[in-house]
Amino acid sequence: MSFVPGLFHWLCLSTILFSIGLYGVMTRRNAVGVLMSVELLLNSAAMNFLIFNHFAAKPFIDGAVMALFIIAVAAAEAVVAMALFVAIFRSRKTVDVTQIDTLKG
Amino acid sequence: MLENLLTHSAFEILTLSDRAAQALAENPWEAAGYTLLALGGTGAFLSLLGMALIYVERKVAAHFQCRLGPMRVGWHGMLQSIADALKLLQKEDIIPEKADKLLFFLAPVFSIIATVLALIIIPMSPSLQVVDLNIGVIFISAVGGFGVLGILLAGWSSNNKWSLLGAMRAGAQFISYEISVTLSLLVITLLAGSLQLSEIVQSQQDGWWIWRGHIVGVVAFFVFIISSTAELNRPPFDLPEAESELTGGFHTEYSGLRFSFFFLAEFINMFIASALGATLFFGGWMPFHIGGFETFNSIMDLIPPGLWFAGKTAFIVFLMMWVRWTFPRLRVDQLMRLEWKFLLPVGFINLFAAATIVLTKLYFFPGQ
Amino acid sequence: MAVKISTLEERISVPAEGDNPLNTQEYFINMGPQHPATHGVLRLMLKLDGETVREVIPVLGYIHRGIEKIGEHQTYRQFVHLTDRCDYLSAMMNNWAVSLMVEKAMQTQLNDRIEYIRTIMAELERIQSHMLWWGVLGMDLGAFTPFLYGFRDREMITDIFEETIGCRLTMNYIQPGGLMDDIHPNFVKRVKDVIAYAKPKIDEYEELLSGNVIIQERLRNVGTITAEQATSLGVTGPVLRASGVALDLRRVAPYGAYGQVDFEVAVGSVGDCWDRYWVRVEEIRQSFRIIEQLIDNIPAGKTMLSKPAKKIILPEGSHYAQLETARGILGIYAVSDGKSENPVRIHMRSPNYHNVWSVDAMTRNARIGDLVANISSLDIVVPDIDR
Amino acid sequence: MNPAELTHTIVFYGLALVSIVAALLVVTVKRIFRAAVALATVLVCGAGFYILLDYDFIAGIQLLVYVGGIVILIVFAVMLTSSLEDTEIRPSKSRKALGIISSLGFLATALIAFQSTSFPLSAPTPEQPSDVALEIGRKLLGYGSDGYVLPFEIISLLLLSAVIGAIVVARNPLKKSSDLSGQSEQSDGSAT
Repeated sequence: MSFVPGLFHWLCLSTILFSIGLYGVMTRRNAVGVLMSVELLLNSAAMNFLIFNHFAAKPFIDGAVMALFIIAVAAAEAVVAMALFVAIFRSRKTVDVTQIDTLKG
Repeated sequence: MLENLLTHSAFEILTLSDRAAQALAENPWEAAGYTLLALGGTGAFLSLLGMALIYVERKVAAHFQCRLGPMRVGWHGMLQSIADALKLLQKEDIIPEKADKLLFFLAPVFSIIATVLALIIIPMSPSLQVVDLNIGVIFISAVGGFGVLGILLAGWSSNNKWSLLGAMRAGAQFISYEISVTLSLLVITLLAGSLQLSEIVQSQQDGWWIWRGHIVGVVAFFVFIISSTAELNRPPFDLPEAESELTGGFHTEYSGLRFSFFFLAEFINMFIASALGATLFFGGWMPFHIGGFETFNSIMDLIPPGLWFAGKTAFIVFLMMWVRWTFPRLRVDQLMRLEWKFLLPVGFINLFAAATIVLTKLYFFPGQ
Repeated sequence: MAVKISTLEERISVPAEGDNPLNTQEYFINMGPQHPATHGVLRLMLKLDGETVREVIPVLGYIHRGIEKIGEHQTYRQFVHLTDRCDYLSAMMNNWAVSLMVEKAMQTQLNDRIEYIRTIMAELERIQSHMLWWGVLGMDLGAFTPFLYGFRDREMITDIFEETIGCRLTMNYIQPGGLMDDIHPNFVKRVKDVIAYAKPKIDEYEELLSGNVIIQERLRNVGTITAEQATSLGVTGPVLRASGVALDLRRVAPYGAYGQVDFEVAVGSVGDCWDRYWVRVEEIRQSFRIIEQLIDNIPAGKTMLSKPAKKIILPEGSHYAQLETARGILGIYAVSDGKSENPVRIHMRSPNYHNVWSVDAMTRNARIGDLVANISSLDIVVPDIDR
Repeated sequence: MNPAELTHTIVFYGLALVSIVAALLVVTVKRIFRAAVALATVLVCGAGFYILLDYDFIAGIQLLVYVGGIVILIVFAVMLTSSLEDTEIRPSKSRKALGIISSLGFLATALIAFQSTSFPLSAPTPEQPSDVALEIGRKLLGYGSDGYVLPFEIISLLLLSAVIGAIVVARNPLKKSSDLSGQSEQSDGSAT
């Protein structure tokens, strides 16, 4: 097995980043922290598209287009999330996700 | 002769990092040496450029205000900037007790890194361009984000409400005006048909875009110069550091060397914005050409390209200083109104007009 | 009506109005005592909601030197030069206010020479004060250049003062019963030179600042106070006149030579920062007009009615006199027991102290940038607030 | 191993190390603002990875949108919702264990899957489109079997609705009408 980064190395990298993001989503209490972890997830997903495009579909560019779409979706998500956090913070004086539980029965 | 010498030595310094990359495989020590040399050279270049700009700013300001400015240190105060730099370096480095020390340390570094990254892709003459990225235009607006990140970090980590206010203003201002800058960059990208800065310069062989692009070029230039002044936090858009409102804003708590980093970054950024404006709208190092008039063009070619570049950049730098020492500052809501209700619609309409010009090939001088 | 006096701590600790969960968090921030926009050691507590100012609470006393208390242990002549240290930009008018009070109490009649010179000096002082203010306004709004323009022209006037008086800032020139000394032989010529030089400069000022779009945006409809608000707050001077009240003691109750000259009282209509700007610029012009009428006909005569050594003992009772300084009405109130040279009690009704309280009414629900413009348009001199 | 390959390998592992450490910081650091800085580092490293994969244009867009836009937005959210002294309370042990188990489980599953799958790799030196940005533009605006004009339009609608929604949510409904103009300007300033 060579150390020169090939498909497997790249996939390992993006999977590690993805699982770190997953850990963050599950353990972060601050809503902004959760948002950051979600950004990690999206980033590694976009990276996966590019990796597969690079190694498995070289003459085509569709993976890059998908990565662009992911970046756009991430931007939209960040905008809405930030607005929501600010609104929640105004009413609850906290953005701790464990305390925002009004809907809990 | 002098220009060639200057170009050559600057080129030598700035290409050291390339040589380091080449030497990496054969001899790591050589590579490390080149890297160190490149870092030192870049640092020296940055501080010299910064000090020169500071000197010019002080002289321009002085003459706008009916006074002489620095006169004592060296001939006409030429060495004043060096004296000031030495003074700044000797100052006590104060870190507020309750500051977030790590981020407080990182903030000026972010600012200066953004500046260096932007500086390396400016084509200063046909030979003097450190990196010629094929996404140059996108790159240069992307690295601006680091600079504002540095400002936000500085404002936050100082643990000072005035600094925080300044940082919030800087962030809002940057995000807003980034749109207008990008729109006017897109106009030139459309006209030149490339994102690469060297190709944009080449595309202006038959005439600079500011007049070959009709009114579109002029409008794009004004949108660019207004919004890049706003991005640079220079008056009349210096709200993030408004000294009479926020007592210095994001850099209130900084002193000594760290403050000088912000200061230097600000001045170099002004140079970069002016150089970018010169490159995109006034042809960069391209001499004044009129498509078809070969004799005239060859006379113009006698002036070396580096001088053309320097002259155009100096002109825009002077324009910015002129505005700075004449205009008062806007208010926060007026700043936002200017962007969202005026510059943004103008930018969009201008982009459509540029697309029309490109499609119909209605350039001022069609060229060959 | 009983007034409830609340301490600063009480006002800061007031919880956000109502219990509505959607209220934003308001926070307090100190503007000053070390802040470039407060022109000295004025401290303003700001209640902010983001960039919006909800309340301004001036906190005074950082430069209090007990001048009124010291005055109880000094003769009137000695007290004159303490007044220089209050509103140092209208130093001569402060001197004149004390002198006016003493002369009114003693029922002294002055000759025309003294009155003319006093009036010219006061108007020169007013011009240099307004010029300085003009420059500072520019600097507060972010334009540094006007500051140096203002200072450049103001220097000419302070040079005249230096020639005659020997001082540039704290004059101590107008004394009870006359003037400290006669005017310098060059005085008339120098004043004429200044008029010839500085009158066109006012147009230059207007070109540099008044016509500027940003200045108009920053000043128009900013910090508006109505005539009712202004009068109920006890505001005087250009700030009051900008709100449309034509109260100028030089016209309403003439003192000095003001009864003999022709000038107009600049009055605004809206009461915003722009009106206050315009009123002051117009006052510079009117002051030049007054000086022009007086400078050629200064009559001959003594400049001091009596020798300085003579004791001044005011009749028993309370005495009051007021005049118009560059910032508004300055009143001097003294109580004498009729026996000693010292007053039993002396009090100054200083214009800045009364003007500064209007900053809250002006700035509610405006931005921080507007607050700076408002403070600047009030033209406060902090030592005069605290005394 | 030729020099270019060596450089490529060194840069890859260096960037990978930095980005994994920074990603760990993003999810564990107690001060939320520092996490934002770490996130910026991860995203910059991401741009580096894209350059290694020969997608310079995407790398530029990544820097422009992520670092210039999203990170700054997140920093804004942090500034608006917490203060400098705020440190996050550590997650409870059970939650932490759950997080570790699920993320490690995912990691293991995915790695085993990668090992056992043989991907159809393209030719070792396939021809790359000469101008990636141009090609992406063609794809985005092309219709037919290989065009993305419909998703492109939907994305732009999504962005527009996100901006409008953000303004509506962030603006304070209780403000008097006199303050509203400034307020909405501020929120659209930060919502783009």
